[in-house]
Amino acid sequence: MVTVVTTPDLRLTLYRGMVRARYFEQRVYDLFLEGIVKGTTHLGLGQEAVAAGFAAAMHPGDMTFCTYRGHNHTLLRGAPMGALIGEMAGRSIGICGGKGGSMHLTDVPKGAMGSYAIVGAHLPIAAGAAWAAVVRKTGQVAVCFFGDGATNIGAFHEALNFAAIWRLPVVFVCENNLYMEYTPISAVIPVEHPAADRARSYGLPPLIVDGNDADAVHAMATDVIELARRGGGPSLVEAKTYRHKGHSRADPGTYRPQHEVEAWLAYDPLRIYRDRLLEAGIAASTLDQIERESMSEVDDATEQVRNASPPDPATLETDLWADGGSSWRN
Amino acid sequence: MVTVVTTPDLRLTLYRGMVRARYFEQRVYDLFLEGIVKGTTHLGLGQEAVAAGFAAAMHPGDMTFCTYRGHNHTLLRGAPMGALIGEMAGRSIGICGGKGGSMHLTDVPKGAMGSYAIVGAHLPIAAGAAWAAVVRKTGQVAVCFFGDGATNIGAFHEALNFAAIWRLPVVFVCENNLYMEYTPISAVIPVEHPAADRARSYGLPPLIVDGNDADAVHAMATDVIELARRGGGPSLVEAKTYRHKGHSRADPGTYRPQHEVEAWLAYDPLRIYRDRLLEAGIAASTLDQIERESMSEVDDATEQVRNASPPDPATLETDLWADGGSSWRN
Amino acid sequence: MAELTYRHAVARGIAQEMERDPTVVMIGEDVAAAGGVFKTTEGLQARFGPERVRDTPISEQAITGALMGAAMNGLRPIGELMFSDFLMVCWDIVANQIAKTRYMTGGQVSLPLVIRTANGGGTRFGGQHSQSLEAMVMAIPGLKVVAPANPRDVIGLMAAAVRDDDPVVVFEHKKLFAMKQDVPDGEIVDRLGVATVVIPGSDVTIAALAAMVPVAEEAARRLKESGVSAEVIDLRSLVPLDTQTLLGSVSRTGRLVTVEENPRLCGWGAEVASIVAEEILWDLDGPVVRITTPHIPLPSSAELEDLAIPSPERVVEAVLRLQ
Amino acid sequence: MAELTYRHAVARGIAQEMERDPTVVMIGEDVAAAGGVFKTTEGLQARFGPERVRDTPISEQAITGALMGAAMNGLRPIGELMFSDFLMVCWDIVANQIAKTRYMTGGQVSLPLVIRTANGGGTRFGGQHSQSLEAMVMAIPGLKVVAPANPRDVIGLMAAAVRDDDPVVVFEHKKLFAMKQDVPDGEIVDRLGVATVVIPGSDVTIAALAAMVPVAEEAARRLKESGVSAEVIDLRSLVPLDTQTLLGSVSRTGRLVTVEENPRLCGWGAEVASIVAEEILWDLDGPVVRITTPHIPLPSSAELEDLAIPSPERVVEAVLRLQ
Ligand SMILES: Cc1ncc(C[n+]2csc(CCOP(=O)(O)OP(=O)(O)O)c2C)c(N)n1
Ligand SMILES: Cc1ncc(C[n+]2csc(CCOP(=O)(O)OP(=O)(O)O)c2C)c(N)n1
Ligand SMILES: [Mg+2]
Ligand SMILES: [Mg+2]
Repeated sequence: MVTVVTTPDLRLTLYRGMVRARYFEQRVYDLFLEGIVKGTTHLGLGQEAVAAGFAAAMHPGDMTFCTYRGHNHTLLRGAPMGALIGEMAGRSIGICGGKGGSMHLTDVPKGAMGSYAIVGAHLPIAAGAAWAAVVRKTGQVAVCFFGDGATNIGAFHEALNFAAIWRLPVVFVCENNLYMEYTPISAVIPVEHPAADRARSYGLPPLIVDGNDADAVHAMATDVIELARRGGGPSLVEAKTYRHKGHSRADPGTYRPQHEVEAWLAYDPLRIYRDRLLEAGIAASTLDQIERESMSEVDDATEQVRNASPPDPATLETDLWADGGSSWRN
Repeated sequence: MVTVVTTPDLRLTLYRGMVRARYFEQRVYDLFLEGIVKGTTHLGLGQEAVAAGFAAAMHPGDMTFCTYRGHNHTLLRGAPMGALIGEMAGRSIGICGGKGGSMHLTDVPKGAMGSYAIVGAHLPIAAGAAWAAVVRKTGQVAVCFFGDGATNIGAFHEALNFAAIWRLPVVFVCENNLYMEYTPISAVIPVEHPAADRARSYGLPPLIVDGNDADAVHAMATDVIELARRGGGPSLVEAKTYRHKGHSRADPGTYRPQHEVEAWLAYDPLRIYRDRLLEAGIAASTLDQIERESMSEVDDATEQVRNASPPDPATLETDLWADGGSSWRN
Repeated sequence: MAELTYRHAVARGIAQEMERDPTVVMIGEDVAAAGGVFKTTEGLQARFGPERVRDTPISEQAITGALMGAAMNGLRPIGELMFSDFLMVCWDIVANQIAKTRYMTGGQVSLPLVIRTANGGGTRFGGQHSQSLEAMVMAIPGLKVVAPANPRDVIGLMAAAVRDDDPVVVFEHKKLFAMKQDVPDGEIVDRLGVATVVIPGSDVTIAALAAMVPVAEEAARRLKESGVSAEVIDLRSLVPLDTQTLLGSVSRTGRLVTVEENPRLCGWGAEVASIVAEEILWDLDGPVVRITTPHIPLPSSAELEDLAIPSPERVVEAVLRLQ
Repeated sequence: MAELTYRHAVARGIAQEMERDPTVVMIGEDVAAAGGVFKTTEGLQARFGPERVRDTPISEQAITGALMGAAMNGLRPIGELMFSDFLMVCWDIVANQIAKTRYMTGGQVSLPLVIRTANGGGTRFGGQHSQSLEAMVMAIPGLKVVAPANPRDVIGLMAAAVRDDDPVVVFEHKKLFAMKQDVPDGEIVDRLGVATVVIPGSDVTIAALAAMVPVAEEAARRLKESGVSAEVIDLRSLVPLDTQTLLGSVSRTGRLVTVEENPRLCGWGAEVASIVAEEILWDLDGPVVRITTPHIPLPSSAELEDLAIPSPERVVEAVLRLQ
């Protein structure tokens, strides 16, 4: 069922997406070590092909739901980089005004419908957004990203069943990076594939894709998104990938065997895609330019953040309610 | 894998179990209409073969976890009938002192470890009890009964996965009676068998048994319980059955097609088993005697309840804590 | 004007809003074909069709998650949780997601949704089907809470909840389903956050909610016979809370008794009592008394349950002790 | 006597009990091989073996359900919920099952289990990883609640929790993990339900818990400079609650200020304030003041979060206004 990607434009879009996500998150890491990004941060470094492949297959109006490890998804739907880093740094320019932080990046106008920090919680929410698309006949599709560890929580099961019986236009994407925080997923499931081996429970076919191969991801994404848009119901996709860094903050990730880390670093989605594009005859200078542009976007965003003020103290008690305030009494 | 049942003793045990459960619950229904049993009551009339088959396969010390529709399971593990009806009637002789009611029948000394009224909640609890059996090397097995509707709740999924990876000695038994309260299970799942079609998600084989055939249930029960006891891990069994009455209280069950109800009434587990025993050469008088004895047990229990006092008002504030009281301050 | 039960008022309130606004939809377990286990949603599916009134699996996280996602994307969904006790099964979705998302996204996300649920005791259902959980919801920033005490208010507060752009939990009290009242014809819409003085008085303020309102009223009638003039306030809405009506009354009467069905600790009575002790302490002529159930789960036995839930006798006795 | 961090006190407290009683076991996400995400359980698996200290899937209902089932069947299990916010994911198991089962079975079932969890804000983690949920647990009949404010108490209260025959939720405060203190060698065991007067005083009683204890202490020190003698009480345990120490103090000082990290409505401060307003109203020389976070989820921005959480300045200001 895989659609072959052909257009060079699309391939450059995929490459640009991955490069932007990579540079952006590397900078976030540096800024965390510098103490500018505060609290915590969960990087998707190494997982960029999933974000780029899906983002390129989505239409404007489609809805992305992701986890705390969703900086890249939010960025690639179009959220401005300065506002994303600003949010992680708790500055006034933050996309959520500094109230959400790294785990709650959201850009509703761009269809980035939130990053959720409770494992599994956003799966039923994504299903609900897809349900509204059906009722309102908007033609939107919801795409919901989550980790391998999320497949063992109750909300996963409820959401999959619910989406399946109502045939909702939602695509559930498990980014299987082999680890939860520090514990390997293989230690806590009795099957091989945390998502794909559960698909039949919901009347769905098991779908596995190489999550480090942007073309393969994009082809899979196109198929399942179009299936959903046509009324064919939900899909559950398992994308095999790996995070280059630890789980969060400065976790060195020492619980992972050296050889495993090395093998995956060698199978870097950016590196393999760059080689593939070169082989396909795309000029190195074109790719260099994408990289330069991405780096200057990151630098600009960083500058914005460095210059940004903290949030106005008055905003502490705004936006609990639709009236803009947080009053609970008269 | 089905073990053939041979001994006539066992068959009489199964028959007696079903008859006792049947007469007992019919009486509960009458007492509900009379206003003696209060609140609500969820009868397992028609589902007795599951209770009898499993109870006969369990050892003393094994642990039963069931739902609000678990009067029969609690009875057949050995709980005294008067104390069960007394509990439903809110009398002082109630097995929980009148504090639990029909949905929480429990007899710990008999291994009836509770009836749970929140759909699905007892599955992880049963897994936990089985885990303690492993750690303490007691050789106990936990058997956990639940309905078809429970297979769509998060706790089902979490418990099955947890029990599977830790290879816990717990048997999960789905009594698939085709309906939740008023909605058919087929309307809310995308697969045919609510439990069996989910077993593979947990690395378990799909097991289906005719829940109205006491011999078949007993054979299946023996196999999965012994597997668990030997360290072979959990099982998930789907027993197909039907409730003769509505969901609870006086629900007439009109949401079920007439022909379906009639077909299942004709396939009454007691009737078919009685016929089978007669065919196998067991004397009608033997069966008649079981029935008479059961009826007089029910009559005795009813008398106890009619004569019982309400709970001592002082018990309102006892037994919240292990010290016997409910004080939260000094 | 026609006589209406509390139960039927639920369906009428929902129908009023579904009629008016095509984005209002309703889901829940057994709510559609069967009309709800408490028969509060009868006729709605027939009237508004199977797409707008729909049965769900037993998946409270999926139900509440669906409400949230749908509310983000242009609907005004209503979801039923059959018993309020089941809020606990989906508490993360309700309290961590629905409640916090507008604030955490800096106001980007609106969640105009309603969770309706059957609350409270007195039905001999035991500890897992009898809880009064309005204070648990009140304690979560980002959730609004109403609990109507009569058929008219069911309609008015339901309409207010549906029209509100924030998430509202509507507690329908099981003991009140059979209550009848003459209710005006035509549209009924209330504002959230307005308490009602149901019996005016001058000696003591009795604040109550839902099924405790009739208890407080009965107590006030009996107190009158003893020469005590009790003012009974039906709070109706816990968030927003009508502290003006409440504090005004207590300032006048100098005494406050709260009547709650929930267990002792950290209920709405504690909140109300604390507000009084902080803001109008010097207006008090006597201690603030909270009447609650003991700090226990509700027992199922009729005799024990009746002992546990506040009764007019207990209210009368508490007030008389104050005089 | 040796210097110990709050973080290491957790492991020491658990080890003390596991050493003593072979039925004590511990489970949770990343608690075993990795030693916990807050490094509070380091070394325990190596010392007590993989059967007694075990990693779980991300399945909080399975974790807490397992604790309950195991406690029914002869173990004294300890379970970690990585963040207290995750109590909401398994709230049904905790609040409907674990809390109610002894009572509902007429005392047949004992549940000697401990749920440990990292609580509270100040770490810039945002609204779903910063909550102070001790009052949510306090409100449920059948659950005991402790929240230690220093390393010594971590050990003593952990031991008391493990030895208690009822379910106890132990709130470990994230902001305190790095706190150091000289702690005596050898076994440390406390009783539940005993508050400590950490600073004696005569003008006002300040009641605090966990990370708010150092805040209250700092406020008391500053107040001393302004000539106000504040008594600071570390409640330590919310259920059981040491009302004797509390009421005794307030009766003496005539003034009460509670310092809570949780949002405004229905917190433990409301309970404490209400008890005072009911039982010793005439001893009060001024209004009862509750200091809480505003009624909002905690924001992640450092500046906003610091504004939200009660500070010594706010406590000082409130007390001075009372004088
Ligand atoms: C319900 C819940 N339990 C635990 C956590 C703590 N936690 C945050 S991320 C994480 C690991 C998640 O692993 P996975 O789903 O594989 O996603 P990944 O981080 O690898 O992208 C855990 C346990 C949480 N946030 N929510
Ligand atoms: C979490 C939860 N949701 C809903 C209910 C209300 N409820 C009680 S029984 C029931 C139907 C259960 O159906 P099934 O699991 O098939 O069991 P059966 O009653 O048929 O034995 C429902 C919805 C509940 N008790 N718990
Ligand atoms: Mg992972
Ligand atoms: Mg069923």
